[in-house]
Amino acid sequence: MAKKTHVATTINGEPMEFLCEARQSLLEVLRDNLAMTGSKEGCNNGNCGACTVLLDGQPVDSCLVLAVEAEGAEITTVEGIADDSRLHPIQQCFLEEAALQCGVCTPGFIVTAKALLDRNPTPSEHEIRFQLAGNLCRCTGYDKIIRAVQDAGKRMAAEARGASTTTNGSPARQQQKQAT
Amino acid sequence: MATVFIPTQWRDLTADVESVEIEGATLREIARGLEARFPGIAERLGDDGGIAAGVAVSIDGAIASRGMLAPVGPQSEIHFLPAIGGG
Amino acid sequence: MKEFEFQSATTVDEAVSLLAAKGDQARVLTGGTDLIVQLREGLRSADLVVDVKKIPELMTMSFSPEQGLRLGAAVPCHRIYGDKDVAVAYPGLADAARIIGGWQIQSRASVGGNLCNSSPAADSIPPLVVHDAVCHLAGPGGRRTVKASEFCTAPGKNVLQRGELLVSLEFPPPAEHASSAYMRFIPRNEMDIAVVGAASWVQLTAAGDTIEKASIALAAVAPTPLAATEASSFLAGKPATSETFAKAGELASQVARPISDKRGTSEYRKHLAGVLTQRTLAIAVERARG
Amino acid sequence: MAQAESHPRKYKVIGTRPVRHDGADKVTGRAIYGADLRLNGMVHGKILRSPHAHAVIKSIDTSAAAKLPGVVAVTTSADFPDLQDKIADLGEGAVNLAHLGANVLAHGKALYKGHAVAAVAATSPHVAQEALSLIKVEYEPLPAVTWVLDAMKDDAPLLHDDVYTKSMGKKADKPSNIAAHIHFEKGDVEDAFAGSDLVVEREFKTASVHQGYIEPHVSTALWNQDGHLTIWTSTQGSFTARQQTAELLQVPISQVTVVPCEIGGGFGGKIAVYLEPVAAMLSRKCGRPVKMVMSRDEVFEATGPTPGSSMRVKIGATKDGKLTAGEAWLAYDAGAFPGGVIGPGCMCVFSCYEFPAARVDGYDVLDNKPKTQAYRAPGATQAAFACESVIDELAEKLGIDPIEFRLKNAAKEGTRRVDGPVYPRVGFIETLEAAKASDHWKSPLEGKNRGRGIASGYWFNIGLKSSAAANVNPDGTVSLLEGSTDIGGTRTSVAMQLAETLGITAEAVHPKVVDTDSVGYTDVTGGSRVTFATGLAAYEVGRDILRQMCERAAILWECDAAEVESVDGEFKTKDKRMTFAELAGKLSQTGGPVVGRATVNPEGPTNGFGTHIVDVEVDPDTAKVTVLRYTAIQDAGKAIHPSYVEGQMQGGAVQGIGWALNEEYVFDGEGRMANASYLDYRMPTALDVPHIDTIIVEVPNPAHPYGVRGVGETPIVPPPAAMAVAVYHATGVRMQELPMSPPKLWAAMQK
Repeated sequence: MAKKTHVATTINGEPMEFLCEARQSLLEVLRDNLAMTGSKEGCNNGNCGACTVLLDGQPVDSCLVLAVEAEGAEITTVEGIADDSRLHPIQQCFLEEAALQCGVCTPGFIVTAKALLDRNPTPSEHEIRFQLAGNLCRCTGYDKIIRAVQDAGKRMAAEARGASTTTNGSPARQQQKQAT
Repeated sequence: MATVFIPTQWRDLTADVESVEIEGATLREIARGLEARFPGIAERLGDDGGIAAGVAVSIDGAIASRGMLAPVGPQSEIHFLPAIGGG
Repeated sequence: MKEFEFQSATTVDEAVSLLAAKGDQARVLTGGTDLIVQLREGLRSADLVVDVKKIPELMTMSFSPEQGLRLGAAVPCHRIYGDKDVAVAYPGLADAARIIGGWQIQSRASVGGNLCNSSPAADSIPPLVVHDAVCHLAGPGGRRTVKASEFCTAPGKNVLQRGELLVSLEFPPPAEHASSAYMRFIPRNEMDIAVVGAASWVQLTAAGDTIEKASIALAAVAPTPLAATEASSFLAGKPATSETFAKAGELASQVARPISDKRGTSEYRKHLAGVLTQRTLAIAVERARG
Repeated sequence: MAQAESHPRKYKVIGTRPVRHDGADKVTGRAIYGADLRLNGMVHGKILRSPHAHAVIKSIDTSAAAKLPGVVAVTTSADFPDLQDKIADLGEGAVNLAHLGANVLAHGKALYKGHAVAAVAATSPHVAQEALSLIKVEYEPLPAVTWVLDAMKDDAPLLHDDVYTKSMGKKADKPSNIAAHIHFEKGDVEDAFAGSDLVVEREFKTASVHQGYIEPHVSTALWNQDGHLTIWTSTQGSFTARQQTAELLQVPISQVTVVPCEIGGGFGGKIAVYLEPVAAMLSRKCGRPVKMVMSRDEVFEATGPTPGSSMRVKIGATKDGKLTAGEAWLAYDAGAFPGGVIGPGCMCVFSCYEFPAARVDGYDVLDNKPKTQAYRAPGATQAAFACESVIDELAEKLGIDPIEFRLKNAAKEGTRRVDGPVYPRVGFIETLEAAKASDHWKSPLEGKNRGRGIASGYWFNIGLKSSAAANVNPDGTVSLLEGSTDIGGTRTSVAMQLAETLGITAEAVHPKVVDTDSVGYTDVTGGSRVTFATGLAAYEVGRDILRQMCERAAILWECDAAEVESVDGEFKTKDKRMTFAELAGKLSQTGGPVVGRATVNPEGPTNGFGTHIVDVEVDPDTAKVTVLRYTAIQDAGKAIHPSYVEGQMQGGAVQGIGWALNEEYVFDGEGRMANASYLDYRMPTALDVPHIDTIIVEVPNPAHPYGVRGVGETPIVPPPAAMAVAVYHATGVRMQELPMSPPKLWAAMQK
């Protein structure tokens, strides 16, 4: 048996420990050791983005990160994007705007889009295309993905404005939760 | 009688006849009629009572799904085509 | 992937002694975007992988207009173009950092790693060459420096000796009326390896109409990144016009000695070397004028 | 009961855009794709592949691999039954099982780089990978051939000594790499060319391209100790996967269950089995579930691609723009085994136009590439590139607007195709009219180095068999079981047709794609057939349910069933009415549950035409092509879920743009693929394309109750031709080769 290393990390806000071999990628450990199969393997060499996760807030191809490198890191995967009771606006827009067909690239797009919109909720079409160029989609021709990301950004900005002008748990916020 | 269009690659058996009128209520009967007029054609069309791999039969523009049991109407138009699939 | 041992070093000395002990079966891990692929595909092998991202010196990026830039060898690309001052002072470097892979790759890949991978097509090496960057190496025998232009020796090969580690890259302070640009040609708009890459650095006279000094370097036209010295020296004292750029492009094209492969033909690459030289000169001049 | 209205004028569900039923699972990462499956005791299989493009396999020694700790099973083709000359009808077409088996694991000869030679199962994928390096294979390399015209030469390396050229059932007398010759002829072609005012003849070639689905092939098999084999897989057709696997293993079909997992794209490339029989054999040997996942390079080197081609097209016309004659000579490679996609290529090459006389010759040619597979409108894209390029050149030389030229000659109801059949009502003219009226076509294109291109394309809808069943739940919802694996939202487009039929909402139908034991036989998700044929099955299921529910209402109302009518989700007699949900809640009082079922095998031909317009700009120095604007127009018959129809049009257009510009298999001197990665295969990224505007034309299909025409495939047909025309207008160079990659276009521009 190959030697295993103990790694302590935080995944989607929860402290998580695992044992892994040095040669195992973060993607492999997420999927095989931790049963978090939302991150997909499309190429295993950093050219498709289907395995994108946030590592300390930065989008990375988890196939190109050794799991042992995650010691002490904060990781966000597609499983950690939605709230307990509702989808994230990006996920909601992907559904409403039919921005997925087979859906296997979708987790990667959603995670990268979140990284983008968290930094800039109103990116131009070109900015979205540029920042999402590391994520390949073969089904949609990208059209609806770009539109969904753009619309999600607008919703996020509106929600942020709403949150800053109403107190937490206000009726407006409650209603919005129910509506989605 | 149904009109049967002979594929160009079978016309070596039909002395270049391009289409014929054949009586028959099913494709099997049409095939028998064809074989009677142009010996050897049945072997090209099929084997063991079925339609040969790679050959599709179009009856009135529809691809026959019942093989040799496909019904043929009195005014039907029959073509033999390469079988196709899709992506 | 074959089994290997993983160590995370926290000091340069620790990394050097780990590397020295295993020799050519030890590999340095920075962003991993080349190394992990190579290990997985059996293109390189390793018994030991040494992560150097916990060594502060390798993760530090410090810049001042007086001192210039000290870039830790493991600093990921996104930090380079994400730092306004650095991006303005070394625009050719920022150009390259912004187009290495996609965003996910830029979160991990470092210029130091790009240099040590020593691909002839590496995007960041021509900017290092035209910016006169100096490599600071640490090894069992102590520290030494090597000019970035002399670092690569053959495809995938470089001057690093057994146990030696690239610690940082040092860039001279930005000069007055000077700027740079990097461009590459790829068939798509992202996510490709350069068919040809070109970096230009120019310093103009105060009036901004004449080139005082220039430096041009090319990628993917020779076994190692190539300084186009004829074109560079030709430019000194010439008016900063499109005619001048075109002539420099011709000279750059002449020194290119590319191969034909899946990414382009030799003839096409020679042609592109000229086109990209012209284009990067025009951008660098534009930027130098402010 | 009253007849359900077969053409309701106003639809309630059809034409709306509900959120897809499987959507939440797919945006949260919960959906289970093939690779996401985990079973207790599962081990991992890997395949050893040939490093040579063509070689005799003299021996395989697996003993050292078998001894590696962690290895639980090893297999080669020697473990499989001998299948000489068996032909199996797989619904979508017949297949020679010996060839299929030899593709799955090589028999005596490796026929392409990446051809599977042996397989190992081990406790981890890494151990399995290590074990592969311990298998000793002795090869005797043979000369390889990867270009279709080279493979047709008399002195070409022969791939098989038992393949003879077949011509519609007629077999040649000596072995050849030319596996089939197809010939169609209509009218007196020579005479017709002689009577033409203008004839244009051009030669074209295209490279092999891959379907490029993001999810690699994956299968998990468990050969249980009771002899039952269960396969979880990513497939376009669970029933065809079951049949192929059963045939290759020579076990009864009832002994195999195929459970379709979510599928990450297919485009025609996930119909043939690759891993399923191998995983099954490994599982039989080790008694544990065996999971096998291909790496991306394996996907490129051992699956797909679609053919490279050499084509010659000659077309004549009169001065006033009427087509007189056509002649096409098409050679497509089939890869290592016969049965490429030349048939539909021949049927589609002239299918957009009315030709008084025409002749088509097509050749299915073996060479040392992976066995070619269908790719979205298989064979039609290459043919359209050739035909549409010549059509554009004719229009230009005649001084006629390209849309007007097409309108003068457009195929329409009654047009006799070159291959014989006559078109029913089709919508080609309507797509041309929509193109003419589009904002894109009416907006002038300004600027240097820019050009606009237009081209049209055609694809069939195959019918084939679909089954479905549905249970009415007491709360008024309906659970729909279907067998069509859902690649692009078809659960929803099928469920919507059931909802429309029942008069309930799309959300009130809960569609599930189930395994081969749980629904009637259903053919592949392909041939643009699911929304058409499985949708028809859902409609029939709905009719069956309504008939039964009318009977139940009659029981409740103590009247005759014939007095009960069902309209818009209500059941009524002259004086009583009840909603679908109300009646559903009372089913237990009237005899128990209602289950609707249907199986269909529509033969009615449907045909999809599309016309695309594209603007490009070509960098005069680098020859790089930038797509500025794109509009895709297509006859969808009736768009069930317009967003997913648009999605098909947009996705197909972008695949076509990739085919036009950069995608290709590059081979080295020894016939090995040199660019087997996404990095160097270069599919379009988000940054490489603009928004793809869509115009859906609706000319209802007379053979479907809601007028559906399948839309999946046609959108990939026009783009390469449209792009080539646009590049011509930007540069003055007519490219007759795909891809029009920068080095090739630049070289052409230098001439």
